[in-house]
This record gives sequence, structure tokens and C-alpha cells, in this order.
Amino acid sequence: MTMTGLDATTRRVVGVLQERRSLSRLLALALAVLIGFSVLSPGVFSSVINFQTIAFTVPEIGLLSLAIMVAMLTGGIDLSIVSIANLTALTTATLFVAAGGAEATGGHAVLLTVLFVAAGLLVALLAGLFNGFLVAVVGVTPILATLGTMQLYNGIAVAWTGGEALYGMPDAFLAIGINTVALIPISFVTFVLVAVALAVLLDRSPLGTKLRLVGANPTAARFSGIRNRRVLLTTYVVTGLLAGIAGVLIASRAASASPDYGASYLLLAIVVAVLGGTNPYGGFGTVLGVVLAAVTLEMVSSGFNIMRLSPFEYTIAQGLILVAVMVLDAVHRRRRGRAAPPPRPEDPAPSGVVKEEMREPG
Amino acid sequence: MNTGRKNAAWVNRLRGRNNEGVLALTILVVVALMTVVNPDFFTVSTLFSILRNSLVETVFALGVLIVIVSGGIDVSFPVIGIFAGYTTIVIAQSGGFDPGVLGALLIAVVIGSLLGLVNGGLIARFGLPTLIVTLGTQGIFRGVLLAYIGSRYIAELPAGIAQLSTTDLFVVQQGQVAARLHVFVVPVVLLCLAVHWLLQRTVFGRGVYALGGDAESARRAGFPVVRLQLAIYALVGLLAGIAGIMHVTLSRNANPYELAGTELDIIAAVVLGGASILGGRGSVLGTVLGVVLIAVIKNSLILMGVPGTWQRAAVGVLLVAGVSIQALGARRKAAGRRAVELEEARA
Amino acid sequence: ACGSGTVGQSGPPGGDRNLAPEDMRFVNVVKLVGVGWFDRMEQGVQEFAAGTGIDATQTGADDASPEKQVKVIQDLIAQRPTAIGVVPNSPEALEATLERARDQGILVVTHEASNQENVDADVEAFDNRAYGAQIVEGLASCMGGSGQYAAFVGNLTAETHMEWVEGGLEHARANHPGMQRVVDPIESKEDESVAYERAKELLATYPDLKGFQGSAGTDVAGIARAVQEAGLTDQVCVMGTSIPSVARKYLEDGSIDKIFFWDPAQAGKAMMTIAQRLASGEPVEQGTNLGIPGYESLTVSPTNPKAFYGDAAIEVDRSNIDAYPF
Amino acid sequence: MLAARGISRRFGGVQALDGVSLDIRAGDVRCLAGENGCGKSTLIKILSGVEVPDAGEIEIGGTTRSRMNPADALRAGIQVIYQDFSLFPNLTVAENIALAPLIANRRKLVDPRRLRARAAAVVAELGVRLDLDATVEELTVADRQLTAICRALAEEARVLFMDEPTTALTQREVRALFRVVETLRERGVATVFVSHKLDEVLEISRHVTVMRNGAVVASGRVEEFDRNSLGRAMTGRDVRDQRDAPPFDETARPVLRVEGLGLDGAFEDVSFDVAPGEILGITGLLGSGRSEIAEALFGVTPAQRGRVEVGGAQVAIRGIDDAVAAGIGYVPSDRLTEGLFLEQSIADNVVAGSLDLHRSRSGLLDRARLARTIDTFFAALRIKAPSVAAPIRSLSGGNQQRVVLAKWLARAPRVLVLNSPTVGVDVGSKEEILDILRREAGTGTGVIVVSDDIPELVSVCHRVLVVRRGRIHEVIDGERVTEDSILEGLSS
Ligand SMILES: Nc1ncnc2c1ncn2[C@@H]1O[C@H](COP(=O)(O)OP(=O)(O)OP(=O)(O)O)[C@@H](O)[C@H]1O
Ligand SMILES: Nc1ncnc2c1ncn2[C@@H]1O[C@H](COP(=O)(O)OP(=O)(O)OP(=O)(O)O)[C@@H](O)[C@H]1O
Ligand SMILES: [Mg+2]
Ligand SMILES: [Mg+2]
Repeated sequence: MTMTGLDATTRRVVGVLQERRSLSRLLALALAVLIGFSVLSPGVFSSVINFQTIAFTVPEIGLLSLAIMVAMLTGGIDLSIVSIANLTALTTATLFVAAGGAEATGGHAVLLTVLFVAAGLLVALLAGLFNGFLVAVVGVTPILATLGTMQLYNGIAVAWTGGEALYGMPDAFLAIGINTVALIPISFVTFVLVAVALAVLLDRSPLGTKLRLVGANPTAARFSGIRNRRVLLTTYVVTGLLAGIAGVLIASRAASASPDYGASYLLLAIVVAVLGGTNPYGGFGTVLGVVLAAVTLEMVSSGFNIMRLSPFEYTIAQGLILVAVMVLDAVHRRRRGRAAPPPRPEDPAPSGVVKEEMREPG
Repeated sequence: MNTGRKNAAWVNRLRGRNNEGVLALTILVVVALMTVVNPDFFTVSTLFSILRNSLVETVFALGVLIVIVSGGIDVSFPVIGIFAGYTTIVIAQSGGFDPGVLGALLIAVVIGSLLGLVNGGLIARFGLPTLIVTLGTQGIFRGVLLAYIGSRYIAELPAGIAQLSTTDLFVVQQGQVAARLHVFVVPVVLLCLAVHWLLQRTVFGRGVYALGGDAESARRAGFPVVRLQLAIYALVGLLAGIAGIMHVTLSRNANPYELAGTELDIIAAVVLGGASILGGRGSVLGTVLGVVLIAVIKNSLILMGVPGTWQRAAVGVLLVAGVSIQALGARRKAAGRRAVELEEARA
Repeated sequence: ACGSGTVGQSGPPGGDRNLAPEDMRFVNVVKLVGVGWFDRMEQGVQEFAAGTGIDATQTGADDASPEKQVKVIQDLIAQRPTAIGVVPNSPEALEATLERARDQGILVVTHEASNQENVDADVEAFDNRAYGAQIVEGLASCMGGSGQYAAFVGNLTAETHMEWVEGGLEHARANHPGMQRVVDPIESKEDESVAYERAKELLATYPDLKGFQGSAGTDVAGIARAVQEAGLTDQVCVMGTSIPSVARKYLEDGSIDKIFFWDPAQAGKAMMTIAQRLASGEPVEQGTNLGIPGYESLTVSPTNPKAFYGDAAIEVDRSNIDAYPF
Repeated sequence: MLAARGISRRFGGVQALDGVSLDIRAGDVRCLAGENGCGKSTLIKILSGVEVPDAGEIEIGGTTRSRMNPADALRAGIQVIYQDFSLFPNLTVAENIALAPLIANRRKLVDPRRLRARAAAVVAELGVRLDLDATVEELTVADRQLTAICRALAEEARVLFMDEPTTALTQREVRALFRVVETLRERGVATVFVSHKLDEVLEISRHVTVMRNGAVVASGRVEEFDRNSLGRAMTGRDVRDQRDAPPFDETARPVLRVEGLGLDGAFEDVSFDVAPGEILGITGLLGSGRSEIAEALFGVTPAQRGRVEVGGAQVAIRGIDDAVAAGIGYVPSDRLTEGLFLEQSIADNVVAGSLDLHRSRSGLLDRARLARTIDTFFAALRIKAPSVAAPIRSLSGGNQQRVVLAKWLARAPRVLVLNSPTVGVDVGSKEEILDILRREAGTGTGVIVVSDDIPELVSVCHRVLVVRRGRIHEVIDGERVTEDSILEGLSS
């Protein structure tokens, strides 16, 4: 390995080693699941239509998990993502209804779709910005701030619609969630594009590194001239936008928008994010890991449904996978023996390093 | 100069180590506002009702407090709670006997502690991140409960528990409506005192704070960290078991689908109460105030005349406002402390 | 397409499969599994399977969330069953998925979703508005035709619940001018404790309240607890949708006055029977007799030609509770 | 009494200890000396049961074992003042001092009054001032160090390890500590003392053990060593130790001009200039306001009054962003908290301050340039680590400090402010770090060194400001910069 050939941002951190290891472990798990179920239910699990099904379901949960991952990079969390997704969907749907969009066709429909999706995402951006404001400027702990806004955004959605679902989107919009290109759902393509863009943002832009640094040690970040507030604001805008895009996919797949969709996604998104190797205390996490984790869990869930196992057994399996992956990691770490134990995510920093938002004058 | 410093110190004392003062003040402000909007708000019946609504959450929150102070987090406790509560009833039913109140409590506590030990074992034995372990186990526990123990709503509780369901400490007749204070406030208050004593006055309790302050230092100081963590998660399970059987008793039925999903609310109440999500900080008083503030917010909207469709939004607004006030208060306190420090440096 | 209110005349979709019963596979997807209501429905499905020799089973998710149900159905599509029955958590969220299922040649029959578009047929136990009116009529006779009442729904987003409540309100306005509903529908979040809290708040806020209408199965139980604790069992009428196992104890002590429901076993059997008729090319139309109690003469919905009503509402009070062991 | 036999310990690719043996006798005061990263702390951790050795034996009170745990060690009478203090930031000083004995004695209950009384007694015995009810996180670094010392003295120890106990202490407190060591010695307690301050080493210890690269290279009575031979034993070369302040253009327009700077309760009426290439020292006793001046210049706690000019233009420093924008860099004294991202890589730490300067035209990071920057500083500052991907936590103190320096040098600041830049840094590294400062000044940067290490100031500074009670008490410059003149300025 030549020094100059090494690239600063890709070989960051131990991380490097640790993340690679968790990535390869995830990959092995994914393959095991794939092969296992293909053998157990030949013809059904490994059918094109089933993979298509998985490709249809991954984007929503995948995007929400990525949002959680981004928030966790800074040591925070965003519990309002599902509410933001629904708010986005409702905005778009309301605009379509108001514009009589269901009847629109051709270029007009495409134009409306672009316009109204943009409006929906703007709402997501604003919602994310407000989260960021609470966290970065007011200084509310992220879990509290977003628990509040989760209720608030959901409440706004209920008050706005009176609780009813909204219909009336044109086919041009619904195509996003329903159509396929060369057998691949458009929503999955969208998901991959967004994931790649996010990976570029996190790995190749200054912001990505700053995000991890703020998560790793906010005080040192301030002392390095990083504008923590701005970074945190941006973080929650990004999580909001990711949630918003998930909302658009949800609405286009469901052909409707409702304030109550996706409540079960929140905990699942957290599970996927941590299974994907994200450290909830900040500083570590990769897009690829989260994507792999999302695909793996969706495959397991499909496999269980196909094998006619009960949903309760799937819940158990999901928990077992999470714990087993972690235990294997720990055992592996020990077996590597005398090597330095990589710092446990939980180990608080050594004394003297008080992880506290740095005193910010003025 | 000197008086200024005294004032600052005095104000800090009033705020409390974990900002309990600000929280109490926030509650007073919210109550005052509600009373202005609707004078009927300020009644014994409202008070009792809010207290009753906080009982189960408070017990859960005590467990969450312990685990958060220790620097960990547990999201499996509501599932442990309902697991213990529901399973206790199932055992009583299938065994065809009435365990009585104490018997039921004992069963629930044993089940809760065992499940908590599973968490603790995984966390302490393998040194795993607590959030991940408890996310995993909550799925496992819930799945096992619904798949193998039962998923049905049980309407008929064993007689002892059923009777306790409607036992009040005292009743105040107010016009048409009777204000009732459920007898469970007694054990809950005792539990709060016990946990406070445990955390403040025992080597175990200080060890919990030490662990949350700096785990490596705790190890170096000779704290048996593994045993400590085992005990912490077992204790969380135990408290969850108590909360679970209380929940079943208060709702007068056993429904295994309930409670799951309330974890984030309760964690938020504890954090609102001044516990640091990073560990090492938190108090029973703050926790109770946090739970009460959220209960006040959630359970007064009809009295306030908020229309049905706006209630969720109103809860959101009040929550956001509440946590913001709390955060701003905490920030002031930090600023005040710095001023005092500077002065002392010069003196 | 078929304005006549007849479905199934053109034979089964997906070509003339003309399958023998033992080659058919029906799957009924319910809101969530494991609860008493849907366990009872599963009994109906099993009875149907036993009676016809068709492989009919029931499945669902572990909680009542629309996204999980979507996933269950999507995974079913890969297995290509002959027909699926669906009791949607959120009809609108299922449209695209059901369309995909039908594109794959799978028959779709729904229940509790009279506005679902991508179906071959929908069967309802009754007309929701009429059912709501029936509940409020019961409440009116209990309240003596006048006074304040409050209505609960499981979720403000639950369309059927809203229809029961609004149908009831229209009925009261038209027939009992002395009756007033005090607030917008109150949301219990399908949670008995929430219903209990809200009922207590309502009793405190409206001292003259005389009646409650519940919609989620646990609403009336929660309300009854509040009423009982306030010592108002005899002054306040509590009625609404529930199931006997939940309401029994309160019906017996009088804090619930009457519950309304339909038998999920019969509804499940009705769905499966319609699926079978469609699969074998028999039509379903106005007046069709499914040979199931409550579904002896189906009515076509005036708004949706694919939706059919039975007349299967059941009223239960203290006197006849023992006839319904679920 | 306590002996190590052939102890080895490996961390990943680093052989931290390689067959180290050490004998500690009752009443001995033994100094462990050696460069950063030579394994001193690791040896202490192994002897106190915190780390487990790969090979070797520990002999304690006649029994031999291959490993220990902390509780065993505590019960055997081994007390440690850890280099990182290992305190509980969230507990009070009293609890930090007096809690550990309760565990060792297997007590179950805590009596806060007795606990506080015990802590008070220890603090009184040492003769220092500590607020027993303050939480440790509110304390200054010096007070934390005192707390750690008090904790080690709370229990009657048989062997007392002190891993750099004096880094943050003032003369007076160091004296008090030495008196305690002397008393303990008379009582038969053995002390093992680690310090990079060679004068201290020579003063306090009876025996000296010098380590290099994980092995013992010299051992003997203290009389056999002097500053030079000790330095040579540690580094394997001669350590230069005389004044070397390279010339600069004194007539050039100042790169930094400070006028009438003031902050309530901290400092008042502070004015000075720094020319390009000049190295200005600022010294003063603890609490004199020297650190606060540095923090005000960097906007951490901005001044309330006065003006600051950088490169001739006035700048209003209201926060760190203003200071960074104006071209001021700052190396904080508390590098663990404020300077470094411990779990992150060297690479990330080096570029943490200059990410925005490494954008390509697309706005994304120019990865090639970024890699060049990292490798340049990694090499130029001679950071000792297996690779730039190694996490900072695994580096020794001297190397960590180089990374903090690299972070700011990567921004090419106009003014570089360093607060206690060589605390806990070994003599060899210290000289190299000072050389880095000289080189940096040579490029026209104005350098301000805030320090109470007088030899260090004499070594590099062109001019030294002595601060007392928040005011500039004296300016010492040119040839007058000597240890004596500074000491005089501090104490007169
Ligand atoms: N936990 C760890 N993981 C990886 N490497 C470590 C760890 N602890 C120490 N090391 C490495 O072991 C070597 C010895 O470190 P040690 O802390 O004992 O040095 P030291 O002599 O105390 O240095 P200093 O004077 O800077 O305190 C160093 O190279 C260090 O990087
Ligand atoms: N329960 C306690 N809480 C706080 N501090 C204690 C407690 N017990 C002992 N200590 C403190 O620890 C120190 C050492 O304990 P040790 O057992 O030697 O004391 P002691 O005076 O012999 O106590 P006792 O008389 O209870 O045995 C004592 O000086 C005491 O101040
Ligand atoms: Mg060391
Ligand atoms: Mg004694």
C-alpha cells in the first residue's frame, strides 16, 4: 500500500477495518438468506416476481433507514421521519386534488407531477429544517425534539385531512411507484440513485466528514472551526428530504396519501440502520451497510411469508438476526485475541472528554 | 459581586442538578394556562386522573432512568412488561387457580427479571451495544409472547386482581362525577422512594452513576462492571414486570398487543426529566416530573375544548414547547455556572 | 364496467382455468392475526375449506399497519393463489398492490372496504350508514330520545368507523332532534385505556352527557369502566360495536347497555364463497343467496357495483350474550 | 513487594511491551522514564490489573500470577493515578475520592456524610483546595488532577503508581505532592512515578528505570543520571536544550495586533503585537488569565472590550468562526476533549479543520489533494503510527499533539495560538514540536505560545509576556528571556 495511493476519506477510521468486516458479514448473511430460502422454496422465492416484490418493498424502508443513519452519524436520531413522509405525500396529493390532476395526461401530467413532488419535498425540507432548528439552535436533545415534531407533523396531517386519505393522482405520478423498467421497479431505481447520491454526499463532500466529526466529538468539532449548528441543520434537512422521498414513493405506490401510513416503519428503520453497522452514538455508518441490511431483512420477511410461517415467528427471527450478528462480531473480536479491542460504541470517552455540546457564546 | 454569586448559586440550587426546577415550573405554567382557558381544569378529579394515568408510566420510567443513568438504553421494557403481565394471567387461567395479588406480582416480577437478565447477559457477557441488543430482544420477546403464549384478549382476570382493579385509596364526590384515587399510588410512591434510595444511598446505585459517567473508570475503580450491568437490566426487567401487572390490573383485561410501541414516549419522558441520554445523569424526582408533564399535556385536551382532529397536533405543539423550554433552561444554567466559575478563578 | 351490479359473468380472470376445488388455493389476508375477532373469522375460513375441499387458509401481519399488510399480499402474489380475500387496514394503501395481484390473474375479494377499486367483489355485512343509524337508534331508545352523546372511533383515519359515526349522526338529526353529539368523533387509537381516559375527560367536561357510541371493539369497554367508576352506570347509556368476549363482563354488570357487531366467521365464509363462485364462473348479483346466515340475499351498493351488502348485523345485550361464544 | 517478570503486551501491530521486568521495593521511589509510547502507561495498567499481559508474570506479596483484575490489585494495596485520571465526570469530587474504598471493602451502603468527611480529610492531608461538592466535569484540568491524586491517597496504599501526576499542577501543588510522597516513603509505601519533566524526575526519585520501545534500556540509582544522560537514554540521541529563536523581520507590519482586550473576571487591558515569524510567549500562574486570553483570541469565550487586527484589518471575534475566518488557529491545552476525535482516523483528524479548503470545482472533496495534505503532514511532522488510518486513540501523547498541530498547519494560519503545547510530551518529541513551531514561524506565521513550562518558553520565544491577575505584568524580550527573569516576573 503506498501512502499516496490511499485515499483519505475512504480509509477513514478504524472504522475502515471494522466497517469492512461488518459489511462482509452482512453480505454473507444476505447470501445465506438468499440461498437458504431458494433451496427451501424453489421456484417461488427465487422467482422473478418475488425479487420484483422485494424490489418494490425495499425502497420505502431503505430510504427511511438511510435517514436514521444520517441522523445517527451526528449522534442524534430522527423519530419524525414517518410523519414527514406522510406530510410530503399529503402535500403532493392535496395539490393534485386541487388541480384536478387525476384526469391530467401526457406532458401536462408530467409537469404537474414534477411540480407537486417538488412542493412535497419542499414541505419535507421545511419540516427537517424545523427539527434542525430545535436541535441545533434551541439545543433540544434530538430524541426529544423529533418525538415532539413526530406528533406535531402527524397532528398537522390529521387536522388537515380530518383523518381521511386523499386520492386523485395521475398515472404519471403513480408510475413512480408501480411501473418497472426492464423488470426493475422505478421506485427501486429511484432508491438506488438516492442512495448513491447520499453516499457521494457522505464520502466525497466536506459535509459528510463534518457530519461524522460532529457526531464523534462536538466540542472538538467546534474547536476545529466546524460550524456545528450549520452541520446539524443540514443533517436534519437531509433526513427530512430522505423521508420526503420515501413519502413520494409511498404515495405513488399506494395511489393515495394518509396521515397514518407507515407507523411500523419507525422501529424497523432503526433496526435496519444499526444492523447496517451504524453507531447510534455517532461517527460511524455507511450507506452500503444500510442498503444491504434493508435488502436482507426484506428477503427474510418474504421468505417467511412464502414458507407460511407466522408473522410472530418473523418478529422473532428479526430479533435473533440482530442479536446473532452482534454476538458473532463480539466473539470474532475476542478470538482475534490479543489485538486491541476496538472501542465499544458505548464506552463513554475517557474521563475529561465530556460529550457535551460545546459552550457556544452568543 | 458577592450577592450576585450567592444569587446565582441559589438559582442553580432551585433549578436542581438535573433541571428539575425548570421542569416543575414548566408544569406550573402549563397548568396555569389550562386553568385560564378552562377554570374547570383545576379540580381534584383532574389531578387524580392525571396521577392515575401516570402510574404505569412512572414505574416503567424508573427502570428506564436506571438504565439511562448507567449509560445504556433499553427499548424492550414495554414488551417485557406486557409479557410478564399477560403471561401471569395466562398462567393463572391455565393453572385454574387464583394466585392472589401478591402471587401474581411475584410471578410477574420473576418473569420480568428473567427477561431482563437475558438483556443483561447479552450486554455484559459480550459487551454489545445496549440499543441493538434490546431492539433485538424486544422482537424476540414479543414474537414468543404472541406465538407461543397467547395473542388473545383476556377479559376475565383472576378474582384477586379483578377486585384490586377497582380498589380506590379514596374517593371524592364532586357533583355528578366521583374523583377516585387508585390504591396503586401507594406502591408507586414507595417504588419511587426505593429507587431514589437505591440510586443515591447504595454502592450499587453510585456504581450505576459511575458506570454511566465513565465505564472504563468504573472498571478501574474496581466496580464489578459485568455484575453491575446484569443487575441493572434485571432490575429494569423487574420494574417492567411490576408495571406490566399493574397495567393489566388497571385496564381490567389482558391484551398482549398493548404497551409495545410506548418505549419512545417513556424514554422521552425520562430524558425530559433531566436524564442525559449519554449516561451519568438523572434523578427520580426529574423523571416523575417528566412523566407528569407529558401526562398533563396528553390528558387535558378535551377539557381545553380542542377539537378531535386537532388533538394530535396540540399534543405535538405542547411537547415541542415543553422540551424547548427545558432545553433553554438547561442552557441558561450552563451559562450561569460558567459565570460563577470565572469569578471564582479571579477571586 | 359492469353497471348492472353483477360480477363474475365473464368467468374467472386469468383465462379459463376451470380448476377443480382441490387445485384451488384461497388465502384470506386479515388486518392482523391472533386476535379474537380474526381467530373467529379463521374458523369460518376453515369451515369453508372443510366443506368444499378447497385449500383455504388465513394469514396477516402481527399488527394492524397498512404497510405490513401490503407486504404480506405482495409476498402472496409470488405464490399465485387462486384467490385472496382481504380485510384491509387501509383500503387506499392497498390499491396498487391489489391491482398487481389481479394483473397476475389472482381473484380479489374484500371485506370492510366498500370503495375498494381493484377488486373482483367486495362483501359487507351491512350498509355502514344504516348500521350506524341502527346503533344510534338503540342509543336513542335508551336515552329516551333526547340528550347529549359522544362518539368514539378507533382512528380518525378509519373509514368504516367514521361512516358508522356519521351515519348515526345523520339518523339522530333526522329522527331525534332532541339528541346532540357534543364533540367531533374522539379518537381512541384502538386502545382501551385511551378510550377510558377520554371518556373520563368527557364526563368531566360535559356533566349532562347521557350516551356514548363506540366503534373500535375495545371502545365500549373503556367507556364502561369510566362510567362505572363515576357511578353513572344507570344514568349513562353505552352502546357500540364490540365483540362479546370483550364486552361480556360489562354487559352483565350493566355498564354497557348493548353491543352491535357481525359474525366474522360468517363474513369470512361469505368472502370465500364469493371467491369460489367467481373462480368457477358463477355470477354474484343483486339477490344472490350465499347460503350463509345474514348473506341470504345480497344487495348491490348504490355507489359501487362490485360491492354487496348482507344483512348480518347482530345486536346483543345481557339477555342473549350467551349465544355468541367468541 | 511487587515485581514484574518478562511482561509483554501487543496491540495490533504495536509491541507496546517486550519482556519488561521491574522490581519495586517498599519505601522506594522509582521513576519510569521514556519517550511517548514507550509503554510506561501500559506497564502500569498491567500491574494494576486494568490490562492483561500476553506473557510474563506479576509477583505480588509473595504470590505469582499471570494476570490480575482491578479489584484484586486494589485489595493488594495498589493505587494508581492514571494518566487520563479515570475519574467520574458526573460525580462530585468527594465521591470520586472516597467511593472506591467502599467497593474494595465490599460495603453495600453509602453514607454521604462519612464519605464527605473521608474526602475532606484526604484533601486536608494533601493541603490543597478543592470544592468537594463540585462535579468533576466542572473542574479545571488541574483540579481534576488533584482529585485523582486525592483518590489514590484515600486508601492506605502499599504501592502507588503516579502516571504523569504533575502535568497540570502549579509549582506549589507539585511541592505539596512531593511532600506527600516523602511521607509515604517514610511509611514504607513504594511509589512509581512517571513524568516527562526531567527536573522533577531527578528531584523526587531514588531509582530510575528508562524504557525505550517497550523494553527497559537503563536502570539505576538516581545519582547515576543527569538531564543529559537521561535524555540520551530515553531517545538514543542527544537532546538539544538551549535557546534557539530564529531571527525574524522585526520591522514588518504586525500580523496580529491586540489593543485593550478585556473580559470581566478574566483579564483587562491586554495589548500586544506579533510580527510575522515572531514567537511570542505568554505565561502566568494558574488562574492569572493567560489561558483566557488565548481562548478570547480564538473566540471560545470572546473578549468584551478591545480591538484585534489580523494582517492589518480589524476583526471582530465573536466566536470561533470569526477567528478561523480571520486566519487564527488554536491548539487547545485539553487535547483529548477539545483537540481530537479519538475514535476517528489520523487522516480525518488532520483535515478536520481544512475540509472546505480541499474542495474541487464541483464542490466535492478533492480526494487526491486531500491525500497529499494528509501524507505531507504525516511525514513532515513525523507522526509515529502504522498508517494514517489508525484511530487517534491508539497514539501516544506526543503523536496526538502532532496531529492537533497538523490540523491547524493544514490551514496555513496567519496566527497560531498554542495553549500548553507540550503538556505530557516527552523530551524528544517536545524538541521536535518546538522545531515545528520554529519552522512554521519561519514561513511568516505569527506564533503565540501560552505555557507555564519555562524552559520551553526560553527555548523558542522571542518575547515573553508575564500575566498576573489578568494584566500584562511584564514584557521580557530579546536576550533578557532567561529562566531566571521569567521566574522572577512570575513571583515578584
Ligand atoms: N488500547 C490500545 N490500543 C492500541 N494501541 C495501544 C493501546 N494502548 C496503548 N497502545 C500503544 O502502545 C504503545 C505504548 O503506549 P503507552 O500508553 O504505554 O505509552 P507511554 O509510554 O505511556 O506514552 P506517554 O508518555 O505518551 O504516556 C503506544 O504505541 C500506544 O500507541
Ligand atoms: N457507608 C459508608 N458510607 C460512606 N463512607 C464510609 C462508609 N463506611 C465507611 N466509610 C468511610 O470509609 C473510610 C474507611 O472505611 P473503614 O471501614 O476503614 O472505616 P471505619 O471507621 O473502620 O468504619 P466502621 O466503623 O463502620 O467499620 C472511613 O473513614 C469512612 O469515612
Ligand atoms: Mg502514558
Ligand atoms: Mg472498620
